[in-house]
Amino acid sequence: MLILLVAMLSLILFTIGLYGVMTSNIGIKMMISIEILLNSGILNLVAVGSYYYSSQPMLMALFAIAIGVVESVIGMSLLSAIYRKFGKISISLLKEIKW
Amino acid sequence: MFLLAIFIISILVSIGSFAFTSRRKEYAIISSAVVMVLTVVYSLLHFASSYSGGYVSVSNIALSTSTGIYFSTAVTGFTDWLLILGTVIIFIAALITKDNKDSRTMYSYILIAGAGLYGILISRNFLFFYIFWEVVLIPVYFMIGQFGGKNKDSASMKFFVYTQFGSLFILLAILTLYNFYSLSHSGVLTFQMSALLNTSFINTIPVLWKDFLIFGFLFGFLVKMPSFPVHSWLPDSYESAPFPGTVILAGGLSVMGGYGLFGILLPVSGIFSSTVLYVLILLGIISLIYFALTAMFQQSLKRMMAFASAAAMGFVTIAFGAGILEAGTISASAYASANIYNYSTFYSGILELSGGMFQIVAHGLIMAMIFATLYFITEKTGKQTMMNLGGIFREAPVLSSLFLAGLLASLGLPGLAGFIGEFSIFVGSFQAISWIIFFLIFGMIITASYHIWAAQKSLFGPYNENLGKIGDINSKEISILMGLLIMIFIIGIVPNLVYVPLVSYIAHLGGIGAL
Amino acid sequence: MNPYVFFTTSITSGLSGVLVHYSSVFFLGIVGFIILALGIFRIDKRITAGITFAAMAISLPVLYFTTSGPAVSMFGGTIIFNDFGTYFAMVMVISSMFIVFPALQKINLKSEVFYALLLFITVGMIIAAFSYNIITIFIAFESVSIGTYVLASFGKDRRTLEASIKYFFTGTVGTAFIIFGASFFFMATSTFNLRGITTVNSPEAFLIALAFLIIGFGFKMALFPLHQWALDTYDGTENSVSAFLSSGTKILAFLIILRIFLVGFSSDLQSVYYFFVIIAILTMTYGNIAALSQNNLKRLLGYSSIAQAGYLILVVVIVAYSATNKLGSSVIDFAIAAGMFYSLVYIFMKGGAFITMNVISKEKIELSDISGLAKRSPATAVSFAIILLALAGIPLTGGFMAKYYLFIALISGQLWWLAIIAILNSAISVFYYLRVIQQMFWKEPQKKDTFNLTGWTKSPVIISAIIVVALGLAYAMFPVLISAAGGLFG
Amino acid sequence: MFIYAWLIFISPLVGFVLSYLVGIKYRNWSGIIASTSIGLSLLFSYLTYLQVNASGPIHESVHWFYSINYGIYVDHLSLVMVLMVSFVGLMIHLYAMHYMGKDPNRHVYFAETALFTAGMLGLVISSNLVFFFLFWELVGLCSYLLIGFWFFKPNAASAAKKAFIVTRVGDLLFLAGMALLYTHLIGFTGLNGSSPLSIPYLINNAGLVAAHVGKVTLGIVSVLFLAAAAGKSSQFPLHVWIPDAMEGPTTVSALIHAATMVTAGIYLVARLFQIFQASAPFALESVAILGAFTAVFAGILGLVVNDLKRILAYSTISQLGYMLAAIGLGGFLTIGYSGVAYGMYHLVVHAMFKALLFMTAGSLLLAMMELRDVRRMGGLWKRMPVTVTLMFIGAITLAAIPPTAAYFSKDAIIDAAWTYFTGSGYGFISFLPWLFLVTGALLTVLYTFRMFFLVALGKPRSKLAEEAKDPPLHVQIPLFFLAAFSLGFGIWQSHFYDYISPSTPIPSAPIYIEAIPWAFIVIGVVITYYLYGTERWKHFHFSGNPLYKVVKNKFYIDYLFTNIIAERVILPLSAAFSTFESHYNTSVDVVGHDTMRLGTFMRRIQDGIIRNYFVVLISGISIIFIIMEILRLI
Repeated sequence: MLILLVAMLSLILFTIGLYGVMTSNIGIKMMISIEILLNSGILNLVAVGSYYYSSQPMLMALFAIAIGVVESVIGMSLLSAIYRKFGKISISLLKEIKW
Repeated sequence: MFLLAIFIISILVSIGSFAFTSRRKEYAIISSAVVMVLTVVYSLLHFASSYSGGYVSVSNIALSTSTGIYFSTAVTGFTDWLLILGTVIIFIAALITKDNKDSRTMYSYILIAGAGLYGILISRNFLFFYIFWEVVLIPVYFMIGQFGGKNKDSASMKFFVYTQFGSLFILLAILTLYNFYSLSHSGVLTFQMSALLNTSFINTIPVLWKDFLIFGFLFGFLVKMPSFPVHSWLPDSYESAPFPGTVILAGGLSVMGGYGLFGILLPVSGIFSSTVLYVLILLGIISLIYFALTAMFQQSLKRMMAFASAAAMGFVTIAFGAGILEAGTISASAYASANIYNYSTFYSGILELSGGMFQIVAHGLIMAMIFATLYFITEKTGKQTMMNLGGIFREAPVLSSLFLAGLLASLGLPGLAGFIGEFSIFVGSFQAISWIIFFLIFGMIITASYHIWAAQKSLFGPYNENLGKIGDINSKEISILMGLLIMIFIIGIVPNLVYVPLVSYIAHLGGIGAL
Repeated sequence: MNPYVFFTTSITSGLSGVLVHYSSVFFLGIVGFIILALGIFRIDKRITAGITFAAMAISLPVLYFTTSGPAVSMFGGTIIFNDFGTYFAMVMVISSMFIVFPALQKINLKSEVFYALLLFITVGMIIAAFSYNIITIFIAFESVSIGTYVLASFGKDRRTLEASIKYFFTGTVGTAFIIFGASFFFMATSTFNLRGITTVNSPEAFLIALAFLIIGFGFKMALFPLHQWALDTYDGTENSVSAFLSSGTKILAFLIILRIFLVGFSSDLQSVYYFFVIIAILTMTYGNIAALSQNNLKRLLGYSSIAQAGYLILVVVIVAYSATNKLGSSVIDFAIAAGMFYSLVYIFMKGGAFITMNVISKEKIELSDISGLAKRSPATAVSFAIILLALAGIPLTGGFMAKYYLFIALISGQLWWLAIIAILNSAISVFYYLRVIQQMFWKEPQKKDTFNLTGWTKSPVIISAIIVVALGLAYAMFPVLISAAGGLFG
Repeated sequence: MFIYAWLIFISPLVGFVLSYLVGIKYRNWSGIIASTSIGLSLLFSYLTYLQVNASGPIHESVHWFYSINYGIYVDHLSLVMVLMVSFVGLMIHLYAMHYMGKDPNRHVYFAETALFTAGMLGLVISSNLVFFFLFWELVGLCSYLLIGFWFFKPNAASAAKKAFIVTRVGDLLFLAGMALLYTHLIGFTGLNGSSPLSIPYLINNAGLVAAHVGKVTLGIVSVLFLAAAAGKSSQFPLHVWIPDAMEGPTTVSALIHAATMVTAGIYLVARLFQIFQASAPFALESVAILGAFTAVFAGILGLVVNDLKRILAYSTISQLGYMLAAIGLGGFLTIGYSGVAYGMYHLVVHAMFKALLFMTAGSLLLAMMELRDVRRMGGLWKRMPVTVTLMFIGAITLAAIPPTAAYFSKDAIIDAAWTYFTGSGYGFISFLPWLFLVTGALLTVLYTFRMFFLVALGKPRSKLAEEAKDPPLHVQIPLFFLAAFSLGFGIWQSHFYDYISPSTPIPSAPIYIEAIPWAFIVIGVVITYYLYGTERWKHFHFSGNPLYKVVKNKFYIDYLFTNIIAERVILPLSAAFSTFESHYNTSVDVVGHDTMRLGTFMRRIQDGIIRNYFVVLISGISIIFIIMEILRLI
């Protein structure tokens, strides 16, 4: 029963994250939404693991956290590069490459 | 081995031509001449006497046994003639190439096309058959695109994509055969024609896929012929191709189509339902009349002759359909002891089938002749349309009379190569389906009239003075054309040279799978 | 099983073979660190490149001799060494070897970082090639992705930045999808071991996992709805990186998709089939049709690589279909072998095509920029033409043989209609490849041509063209692949 | 023993090559070479004549291709033809050396005429229908080339084209007939080893063939052959090409369009007479009716033309009609083969006097600078006495005034027609041939003497006519030969008949029937003299007369062929087809362009903004997911 609730919660989080990714224009906001996305997945993993009394999801969750950190670091550096170029971090500036 | 040697030589010379930076024309002419002569010698050895049908000089080189990829070659009396024709066409193409600085690659293209044609004709393994089938397209594409006339880009693109489209259907058909063979023979994988082209095996294929297979093959081959509904690449390619390219298009590609019909599909003629055959005959008739009427209206001689060649190939389609329709399934037993000298016993279908093959050979030669002559006319006058020519007989009598000879051969004048094939198809297809004769007569009348019309417009009448002073062709050029004319004439006067091998080929078709 | 047991068993069973089987991994990793260390001494980037290349070159035979042969299972089936994995590992190592020297052109600053990352990525690829557990696959995959984020951002101008940003965001979202999908996968099967699935508790969760994982892994292969980053990234990044992204990582994604969806979802191949058949058709058709009128050369290649991904993914379709309809293992093996062959040829075709862009020293490469190449350097033009014709599937090239085996697999998998669609697609695709060839061969060069024809730029093209042709004649290779193909299922 | 028959047509072939090659350097030699070669073939024909007299017909045949032989078959019929062709050919060549003496391209001319003679001789003695057809086409080709010999004249070029195409129609019908015959004969055990289309087989086993093929089918075959003959011998309605063919050199008209080639059709019918006879009666009836009708038809047309050569051309058509009629009628006489005898006799006689007429016309035209309008001539008898006298001999022979040779030949035909009428129960249909032929006789007299009087009598009506001179006498020697023959050949009538078919009766009719042609001759001469011997004709103006207009327009048959069929049917058809073709052709390109446009449209989702990429991603995957669910449900 609990598992479903947690799954619902993580799904809601996921949806929120997706919404943020789809709508936000500011780079930081996007990073945050992505973090939400990752965390919803991690939350779900933990829930599943505790439901099945299995350590594998926990393992994966740990790895996911680590990877998420690395990715956020890279993201930040990229955003700072944008900032250096344009003076503001607005993703919608980056639409030169298209069609 | 001899055959393989010739083939390898033709490949080597085609590759080596890239190495030659200077004097490529001599190189191309000599090498193509060598290949031609070797082929003729080969034919004299194997076919001049004691050819009793079937496949000769068979050789299999295993490349991957488990996936059934062999490089296996063999020729029949029919393919042998196509080989000779192909080499002659390549030789002529090399001869009539305008020699200037950037035309050096042209010779390489010509030679590559020749090697590819050779490969198509001698391969007895479907994989290599298809590979060479595609390989021929590329040099021709480059010829059109690089040296072509107006709107060469679109023409070359159209040519390649269109014909590629046809070839891919052949590929699908081949793969279908391959798959079903492995299904029915407990997973044996092979591309050998000798195994796959087997009527009884093909007839075991479920009907839908069998129809798909037949459609694929016919579609691919008719595109090359070209036959009526799938000819759209023809006019632009012929017109914008340089003359060597046109010669190869007219001679080589129709040879490919004809070989597809008579070399690949005839041995398994048992797979055709009469509906398919009637459709083929209908397409042939439509091609004949449609192209003839279209050609009549053309102003550019080159375009007109392009349609003329297509119309002539209509005869081949008719012959194929009518012959199989009449012969039913050609089996070894029916013709095992076919003796064409004994008129009292009647071998149904042989007449038009052999006539069709004869027509392929004759058509190739005649088209080479016509386009070579047109090349010289264009060289002299710089014009191709009939209204810009006119009365050039006064200035260049020899050239004009040779062009006239080509036209007469093309309209099927007796004594020249064109007649024998048309006569055989005319009489033979009449045996099969009587009503066909009305369309044939109509088509032939139209053909005659526009050929004569072209001659009158361009050669006779008052001389068009704004052409200025044009000289006649010199002795070298005369010798090229005369050589072709003499071949056409000899084949027309001594048709048995071609006829006997063809008839023996048909007569022993049952020997298929002997490989 | 509980963590303690898991670890003990894995270690005890593992240690014996670990050092042997992982020798190449360790080797490459160590070399990577050495290179990073060498970076301090400001050594010439050529030397760095040479070291990297040598290391990879050495690792190839090492890989072959240590990992091939009879299957060895480690860590309770988490890692399985067999010919199949070895083949793909080698293919991917080759793909990263392929860009080592071409990359020299543009990588001026921090070259050691570039090459070290390349090595680490290769390590990740090798690990992914052998792993049968979602966790390890995930880790390997992410290491590759993160490495490529950095590779993509090499170079200063804004196009590169934009490209890497797009790549990065799509990638991270993909990561999230993977994690989420993995959780549902576990929810459904209560294991992460792809071959250890006993029961499926909830098919719904299983389906959700399918969808999420397809998004997560498929975006790297640039399948249809997930492809958009790819075009911009290929267009924007530096040529050799685009070559790597479009060849190596694509093959990695292909391998992982084969693993997860054919092995992991073996109990629900029906839906896998439906999902991928739709995706495959859309991908092929979109890539080919959209490429027709494209005038930006790199983007044209990008579209064509999308189309190629569509062809590649047909393998999954065939296998899923024939497994559901019980067509026998010979068909499946043939299909997988076709996929293996295709991926090998594909690396050289697509990688070579992108690396050819190095001969044009320009950021935004238009179709007209390549005009007159045949006059400037015939050898390069001919080689590029061969590569393009191979992509179009014209005989005498490896591309033809690859497509050919693929079509055979399609037809022996009795997917006639799909075969016809694929055929029509490749007929269409001829058109835009020919456009490039026409530009090269019989269009006059522009006023100021931007060609940069040095040995460094020309030789990779020529080499890849030669390899492509050679692969077209390597008929004896395919049966070997067929025998190895069974290894996909461990 | 040595078969000279092969050499009959080989020696002119050699002459063809030699006269061209030599002529390139020495123009004047070419004529001599050509004439010599034909003289040789005359010699060989004579030798063959002796051989055949000694030991029956000669038949040699060799396998050619598939089931077709080639070879020679010489019997009395072909011998007569061969002798005639080589003799007349020789005469005309000799004269041509004078007539073409000034032409720059005369070597081409003589080469072509030699080739033509070779073709004609080969046609006559060939032993297989396909081989026959080869020569048949060869002579057609030569006629095409020679009509267009003065290629720079637009009329000549278009006339050549017309001749080729019209005869081509007949040739294809010939092919159709062969196909029909072949189809029914191949596999027939009665062939016992001979080719299905071998002429000697067909004519010797006609009954057998008829039994196997069926009389009606064989009749259809015969009618097809008749159509071929009509094409070659320019019978109605395929007669339209000969008058235009007069654009060629006059000697060509004499050789090809009067004496030899046009008789090839007649020869075909005569050659295969047994087949015609063995088949259903309508075959021979159609031959008779067609011939008789053409005789009248062409005669009527001949009345109104003013071109000297065209008058002769129409008379040729009409006389050829007589020959066909004779053969057709002969089939119903007591002894079947005699019709051929009548026909061939008239053929030979006609060849003589028509060649004579044409060559005298040639001399006139040399003097008149190719001005061919008879109304511009006149009074030439005083100025060119020899030529016009020769022409007078030709004219009276053409008009069949006794005792010229044509009187015997033509009178026999008319009487045969009467015998046919009486023999077959006085039916109206069987009356028609006689009616036509006898009317034709009247018309012949009318147009012949109209022409002759206009040319010979009265005052010169043009400057050229006043200064006209006779050609030197020695060039006219051949003409004297021909004139002698046309006058005196009548005495060999019965021998000739018997040589063709033994014991042929000379047909006779009651005296009041016999009298009718004589009466017509008298009437005709009187009328024409009254009108054209004087200046009276100038005061007549028929041009308003609708009947005259119809005739003047050749009964609108040329109009039908040229303006209706060719221009209103075929050309629009081909225009429509090529328009369709061009559209069909571009439609392919259009498809390509639309696909490209579709691609451009599809690339629109690639708008470069990451947010939207995610939208596409999520929505796309969801849609695919839904489709998948639907598929799973199905």
